[in-house]
Amino acid sequence: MVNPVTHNLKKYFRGEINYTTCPGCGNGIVAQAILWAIDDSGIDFDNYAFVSGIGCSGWIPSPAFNTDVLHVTHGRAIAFATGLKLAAPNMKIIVTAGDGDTSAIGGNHFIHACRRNIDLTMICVNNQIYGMTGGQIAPTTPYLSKTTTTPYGSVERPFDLSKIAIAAGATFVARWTTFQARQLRKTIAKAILHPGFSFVEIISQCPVQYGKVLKKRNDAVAMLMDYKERSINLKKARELQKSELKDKIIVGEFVEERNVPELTQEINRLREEALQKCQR
Amino acid sequence: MVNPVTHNLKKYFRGEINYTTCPGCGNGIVAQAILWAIDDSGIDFDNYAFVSGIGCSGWIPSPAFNTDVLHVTHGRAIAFATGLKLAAPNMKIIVTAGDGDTSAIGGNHFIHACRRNIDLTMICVNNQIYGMTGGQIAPTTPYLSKTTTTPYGSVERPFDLSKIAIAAGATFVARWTTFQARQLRKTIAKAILHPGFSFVEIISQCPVQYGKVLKKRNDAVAMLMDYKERSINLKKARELQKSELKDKIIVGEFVEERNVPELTQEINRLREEALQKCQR
Amino acid sequence: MEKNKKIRNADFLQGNIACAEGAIMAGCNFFAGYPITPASEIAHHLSKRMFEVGGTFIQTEDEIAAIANVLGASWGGAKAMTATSGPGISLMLENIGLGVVTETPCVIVNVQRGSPSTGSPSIHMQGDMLQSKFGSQGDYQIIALAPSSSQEMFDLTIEAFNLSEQFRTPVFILSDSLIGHMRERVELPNKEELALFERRRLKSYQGINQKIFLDEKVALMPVFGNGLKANVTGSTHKEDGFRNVSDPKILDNEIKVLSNKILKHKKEIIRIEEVNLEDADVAIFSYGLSSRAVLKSIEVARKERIKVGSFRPITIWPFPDEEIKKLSNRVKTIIVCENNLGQLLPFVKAAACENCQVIFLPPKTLGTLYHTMEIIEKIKEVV
Amino acid sequence: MEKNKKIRNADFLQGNIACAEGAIMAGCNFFAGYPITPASEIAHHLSKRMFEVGGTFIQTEDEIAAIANVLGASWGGAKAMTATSGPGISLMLENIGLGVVTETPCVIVNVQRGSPSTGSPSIHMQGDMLQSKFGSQGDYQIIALAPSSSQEMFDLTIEAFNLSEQFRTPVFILSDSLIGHMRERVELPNKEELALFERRRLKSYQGINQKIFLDEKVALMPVFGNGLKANVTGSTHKEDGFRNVSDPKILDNEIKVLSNKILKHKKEIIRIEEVNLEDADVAIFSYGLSSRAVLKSIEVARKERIKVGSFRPITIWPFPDEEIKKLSNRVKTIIVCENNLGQLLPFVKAAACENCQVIFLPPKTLGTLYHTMEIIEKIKEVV
Amino acid sequence: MSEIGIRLAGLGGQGVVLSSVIIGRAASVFENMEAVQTQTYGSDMRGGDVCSEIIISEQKILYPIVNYPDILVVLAQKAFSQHIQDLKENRILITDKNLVEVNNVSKNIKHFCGSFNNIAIDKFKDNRVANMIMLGFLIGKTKILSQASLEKAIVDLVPANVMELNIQAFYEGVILGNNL
Amino acid sequence: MSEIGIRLAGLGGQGVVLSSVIIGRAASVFENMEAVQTQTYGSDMRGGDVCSEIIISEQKILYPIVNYPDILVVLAQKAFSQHIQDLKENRILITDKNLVEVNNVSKNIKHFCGSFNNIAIDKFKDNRVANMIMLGFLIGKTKILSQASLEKAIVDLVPANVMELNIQAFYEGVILGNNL
Amino acid sequence: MIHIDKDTCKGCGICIAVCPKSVLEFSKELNQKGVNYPEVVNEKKCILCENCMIYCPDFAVVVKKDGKK
Amino acid sequence: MIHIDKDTCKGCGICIAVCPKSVLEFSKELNQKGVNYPEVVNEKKCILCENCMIYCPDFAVVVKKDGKK
Ligand SMILES: Cc1ncc(C[n+]2csc(CCOP(=O)(O)OP(=O)(O)O)c2C)c(N)n1
Ligand SMILES: Cc1ncc(C[n+]2csc(CCOP(=O)(O)OP(=O)(O)O)c2C)c(N)n1
Ligand code: SF4
Ligand code: SF4
Ligand code: SF4
Ligand code: SF4
Ligand code: SF4
Ligand code: SF4
Ligand SMILES: [Mg+2]
Ligand SMILES: [Mg+2]
Repeated sequence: MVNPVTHNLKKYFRGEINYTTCPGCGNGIVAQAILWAIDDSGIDFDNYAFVSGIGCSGWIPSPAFNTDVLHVTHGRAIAFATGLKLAAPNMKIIVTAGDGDTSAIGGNHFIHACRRNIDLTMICVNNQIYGMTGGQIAPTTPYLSKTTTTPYGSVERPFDLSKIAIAAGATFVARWTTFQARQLRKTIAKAILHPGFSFVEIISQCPVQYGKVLKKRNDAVAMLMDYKERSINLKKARELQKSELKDKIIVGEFVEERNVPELTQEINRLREEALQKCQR
Repeated sequence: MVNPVTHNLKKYFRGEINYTTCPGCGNGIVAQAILWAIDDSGIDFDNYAFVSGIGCSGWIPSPAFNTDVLHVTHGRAIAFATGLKLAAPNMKIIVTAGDGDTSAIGGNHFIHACRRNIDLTMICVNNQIYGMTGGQIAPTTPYLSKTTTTPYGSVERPFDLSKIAIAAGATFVARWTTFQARQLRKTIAKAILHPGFSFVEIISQCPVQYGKVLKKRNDAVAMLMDYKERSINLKKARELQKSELKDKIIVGEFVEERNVPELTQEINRLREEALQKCQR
Repeated sequence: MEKNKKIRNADFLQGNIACAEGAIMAGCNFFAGYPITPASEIAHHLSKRMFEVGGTFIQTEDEIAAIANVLGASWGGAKAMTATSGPGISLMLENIGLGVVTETPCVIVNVQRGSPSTGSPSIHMQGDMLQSKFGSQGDYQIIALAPSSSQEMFDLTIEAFNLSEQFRTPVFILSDSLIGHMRERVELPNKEELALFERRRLKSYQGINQKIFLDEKVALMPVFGNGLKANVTGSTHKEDGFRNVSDPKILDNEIKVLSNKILKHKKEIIRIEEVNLEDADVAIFSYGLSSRAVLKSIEVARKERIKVGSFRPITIWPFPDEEIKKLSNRVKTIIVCENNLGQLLPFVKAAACENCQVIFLPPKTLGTLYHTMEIIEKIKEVV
Repeated sequence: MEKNKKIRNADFLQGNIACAEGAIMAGCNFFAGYPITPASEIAHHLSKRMFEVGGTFIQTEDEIAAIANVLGASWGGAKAMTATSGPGISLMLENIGLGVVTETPCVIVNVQRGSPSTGSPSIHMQGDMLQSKFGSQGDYQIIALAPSSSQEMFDLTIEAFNLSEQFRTPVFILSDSLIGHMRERVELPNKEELALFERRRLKSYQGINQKIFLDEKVALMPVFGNGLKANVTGSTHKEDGFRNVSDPKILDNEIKVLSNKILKHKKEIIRIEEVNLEDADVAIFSYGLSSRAVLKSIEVARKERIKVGSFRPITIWPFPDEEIKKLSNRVKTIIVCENNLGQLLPFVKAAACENCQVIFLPPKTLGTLYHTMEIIEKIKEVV
Repeated sequence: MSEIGIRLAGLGGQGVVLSSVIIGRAASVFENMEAVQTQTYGSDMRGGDVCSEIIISEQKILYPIVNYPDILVVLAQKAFSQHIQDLKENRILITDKNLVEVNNVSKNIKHFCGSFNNIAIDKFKDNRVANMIMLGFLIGKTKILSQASLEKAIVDLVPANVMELNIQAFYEGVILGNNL
Repeated sequence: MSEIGIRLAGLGGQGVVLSSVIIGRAASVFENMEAVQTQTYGSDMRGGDVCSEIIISEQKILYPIVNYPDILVVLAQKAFSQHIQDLKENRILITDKNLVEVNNVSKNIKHFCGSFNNIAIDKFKDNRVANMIMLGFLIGKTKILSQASLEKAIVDLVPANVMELNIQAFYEGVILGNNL
Repeated sequence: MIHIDKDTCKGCGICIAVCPKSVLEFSKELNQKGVNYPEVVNEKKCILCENCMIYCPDFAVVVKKDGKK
Repeated sequence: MIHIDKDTCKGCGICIAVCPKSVLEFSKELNQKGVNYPEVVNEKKCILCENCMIYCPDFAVVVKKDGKK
């Protein structure tokens, strides 16, 4: 290595920092935000486990991060993480998944985790496309987009993932774009400590596949600048009309509810009750 | 048959009207509301098709109703119905499914149908329990309920299905209990004509399995009266505090959006575009 | 300058594209799928072509929905197809079973990849041969075809649609990542030249006990929307579609009739390619792309006057056991070559081993084509 | 009056309950499942018992989540189990494959029902024998045990946990609706008497290239939460867990080592029950509940001095082909009796038919137990 | 003693399965015998026919199904016509006098009946204990198992709040069976 | 003519696959020959190595993989070291003069090289047409297919707006190949 | 007119409960299914509101308004 | 201090775009990956805001504040 100065976050990596993502891919920015948040948390990295789905964003922790990492089937990360958390309730478990992973094939596990309020930190990298498999439409791709599988333009309306998370009962819900990397770091740090299911959605650039759709192919900078322009904080958004919000990305921390029972703690309670009943 | 007078709806049945549901089961009330709505619609029964999942409510149309009926695997009714509707866009397609069918195993298809706004009429019989398989907890069962699989009381919060439907983008969303059988009939009639995905949730008594949970076993009347007491119309509900709404069932037509593009029509548009491009 | 694409009766096509074009030629007008390497190109191509031919393309939320959409569309009258790879097939299996018992014509393309599990998406393997037959719960028959070239991706897709309509049943194409991504010359027939098997539809309502299922000669299909009052269920049912889940005799009848519907028509379904078998002492059993390495080896071996031939089942299921039995009476040895650990081997053995020796040539490296030298060596060892 | 339940060392238990209690005895402390007839009683029972023993029970949103939860919990250190029936297994198959390649111990109970598709939930059938082995994409080995009584539901569930830990792999129990719902006397051992196989855990972090997978002698498991930095993926990987999806040699190695991990330990895994085979001319091959009809028939036939015996594989997978081969050298005929259309028949044939005759006794009515008379007639026909 | 196969047939709600489970438990847990019980439900899941079979034996029981019962207990008319043809000569038939009309039965069949349901209502004010009376009757009549074992099994399997009632009903049946 | 196996190796973005597909199309569609093309990508999906193989023949092509190429085209240094050992004596090697340093190659290998990339930049102001120059060079040099067929295939496979440019580049290459 | 198909009735009692005019009462007799079914005991009070019909889960009640069909 | 690991850089240009003080510019040379990477051209202007670091998707930029580590 030419550069003798090591990155502050290098200690969290399994070896050299060497992402095979495309140039300018937002996944790396998200990876950094996650690791800074972990750095901020003061909790030993060994206490963290990562569960990731299949898709480019699955590669954020796998195999890179130097702690327990479980890289599972497409769409099922949350379900694996649920079992893991239930069996190892003292671990901090972070799930990373793409928008397709989370809301296409994995949509069911997603809403149920929200409902169960199990203490997982879900990082959903929403690049509004299937990156890994070559730019097909995702449930988050805007209406009328021309993707590999919608050559005539998409005819389906996209999900608002944070909105669904809220409706399904998630107790911590936030959204940022990669342009708000600093806020993202803070939010993830909060999400990690939140006692329940936290959903952090990140609108993130895929300059290759979604760049193509936007006719900004390979132009990560243009995409970031676009986020800068279109992002609007939820407090400000509340003051605006629906029409004024067209094409805007509402960002911020939407929900933070702290008095909802968390699943692993509830189960602990059941165990104690059952034990008492047995002993009686 | 002792009674020489035939039921007005008998004409819609494949043979004798002979449900094998338990005494007092709400499914029969729902069945009647559906058929009255169809009667009201004036559309020939042959133009209707039913797709039903597995669960007691799947038996509402299957095999009873004397038109095309497709009784599929647990949780997948909407997905089959989507294919059917796309291939036969002129048919009126009604999906009947239980709460488990819709929101446990079938949750993913449910939210995606909402998003796609495909012209299906979804009748979800929410008896807040797994009826058919013997009274296990459903994603809709209230917190702390003691069911076959939650002997120490459920520790998960239930879904508000209509809320999820709205967040996922459904353009027609309504909820009634079986006690509002008349309103239900009107709503279903509207839903059938609604040009897009319509979701009708019916809180319905399962006196056997959910009756057990409520300690009202086999007492359909008590359950109906309970619905009567707890139902509150959404207009009225809007005026109340959250605490006042505890244990209430908010009923009414929540959403009716008419200017959202419907999937089969959109696809028709694509076909025309494609054809024009080819001919050019 | 004008593009020459459309004026030729031959094209240079990727296997996946040949498959997609074969589907269109066969009259496919519905495709539902979920992206997955190495099958995605089929979806890409059809996402354009379907609309051009007045059909429907939908990218579903997952593979479970894809097969459900396909089966639903088939009941709506469409010729419907999906394409995926092993992980997607695994997810589809429950509903493939429903397709079988509800006798729903459709075509399912499995572009196999390196597996198990997520495996190696771009590596060639023949790992899912038995999954297609035994993956869904219960006893059932399926039809599965194994192409070995772009041309066969095209031709067998048409054949798959024909068989699915003829026997009212799901039909598999078992391709793999190498065939799927390989480009080859494909001759394109005129649609008029083709003998397409169109759906045999029930014409009019025949009363509540109309026989719309469970006929070994294949019942007419009561396509939805025609006032035929079809009564369709994945539960155990009788000829009229009425469910009966308590009487084992009904179950017995359902399973046996559905099985016989295929097995009694094996002759019409099964296609085998035999090369150089007339005088052969040794036959090599192989299928799909592996067979091309085998054929090459035989070409070489024949030059050395070794009496060896190739037996290639184009139809994998129903399994050509009778044909293999006949073969076993003619040759001394059958060498089985598969790009897996011997999935069809027990079936070949069961059919042949009373009459001849059956040996397996395990691939040196799973996921790559046999080197011809490996095969030739084995042949020499045997003769 | 005090209930006598807990003071006895025998109980009268439904098969499903015996299975659940066996799991608890084996140290199972995690159950995830989704209700389905005829397996639900296992969940019902464990929804209470799990908490009593300090474990966890969760009813998941579907079967896909159930198996995912189980595998996740196993990495979290739990002895984990799920129970379902055929439709649920179909949905689990993709992740069962992941369990195999990530070498994740767990137990999967399939209380088979009348199938295919939704079928007949309460009818006894042995329809999913091959699904358990071939249902997920790709080439892999699995361990599967077939109980034939409540006692075996109990005993083999313990055995299943032991094998799953010993070989770090998912293990199937292949029961059916009749066994699951049948009540029988079960002798309950003291936990102290049992030789339980506890998880062989990696004790300390061994560096980035630590060998935590792909050892034919079974690698130690780096259970999560212990600073072991486990690197686990369902993609093709090396001993250290690092993914490599482009080199077929890595895939080849993964598949072959995983396969050998089971196949080279067949002797330790495979259990057969042989009855009256010492002098037999005819052996009847059967398993699960069918074997009890067979044993009854043999009892009768023996009274008529017919030399017939029973060969019952308790282990279905890995398939006991060597044992069958040995058998085929001793008897003149093997009669295969299954409650399906002959799922294991080709495998028996492949193993035996060089040495003896193999015939199949197709069930008169699928879904019901053989009548002893049917079997006796066949025996007489043969001898 | 060789195998005894008992079949109990009636309608849902009559406690047919519970009765057979009590027999099985009595035999297998309290008399150290082998026992196997199976059941089938009628054509649709709700209400309708129920049939439960139980085999008890001192040896290992191989075949778990009762093709030809040694004792057939019938508690509903429909069940009678369904099952009577499986009852061979010299076997025992037990019926509820008021619920089942017995006709066309071979003379060599030993037929006993009692008014289980009526007694339950009249004497115990609860028709749900009719099955206990039947059970007592069966034991009194056939002596296939000891009363003590049955009592213990009932204690184990019946909810605590109705246990006394059930045991009383059981002994009522025993006396009826002994005397009749 | 018996089979000719060509292997093209380089990096993602150099148009290696497109070039081989053009050859395949030219042969199979416009010269009625058989052709088969396969490709592999490097160890990770993004960027990195690309290798495409194409066989053309007048007979049916059985084995679709080129184990030992008759013509090896190398457009990147890494590719050179990866593939050169598969090139047997008397076969043809084509390289980009400026991108690949060729060393230790047997004398019996026929080595030709051109500055495809530099010409593309200098003359056509677009390095994306380097592959067309290479293709023309290959045809000019080996004459395995007619220029006309190649031109037609290019017309079919290249976007309309850059078609002229590509064809010019192709003929630039042909001249280079003919002359060199 | 209220028509009750007594042997289809499962005896849930809903019709009786939802009748605003107490027109219906449980029978003393059991039907084929062995349950008590509703009997019209006060037909005159009936206001033909159809509640009994639309709430019956088993389609066992038919209300016909005179003249109309 | 701004440290750039030039051979890890994929040349996306984000760091250059997000620098508020135009401290960085693309190099003329190509790195091992064949792309232009950022070079510090105006270190004095740098306000150590760390933007270049936290936005770099490839962890190729390190900003160290003096004294601190
Ligand atoms: C069961 C299954 N279906 C499909 C795939 C193929 N596949 C892999 S990643 C992916 C989608 C990727 O999109 P997303 O989740 O948004 O992640 P991204 O690559 O955009 O980060 C798909 C469809 C698979 N691996 N498994
Ligand atoms: C794949 C699969 N899993 C599980 C089942 C078993 N099953 C049948 S219906 C049902 C749930 C029924 O609950 P719900 O959908 O609420 O319908 P209800 O009976 O309450 O109307 C279940 C779990 C099945 N048939 N298929
Ligand atoms: S395809 Fe898109 S999401 Fe995937 S690594 Fe490349 S830029 Fe990132
Ligand atoms: S179990 Fe419940 S939902 Fe099912 S038929 Fe009975 S009462 Fe109705
Ligand atoms: S119609 Fe109305 S008033 Fe008359 S009996 Fe029925 S419910 Fe009562
Ligand atoms: S509502 Fe119907 S089923 Fe219920 S008591 Fe009245 S008539 Fe009978
Ligand atoms: S730290 Fe800030 S000011 Fe300094 S170079 Fe980086 S982005 Fe520019
Ligand atoms: S952000 Fe990183 S990868 Fe991008 S140009 Fe700057 S240093 Fe290079
Ligand atoms: Mg994405
Ligand atoms: Mg329900």
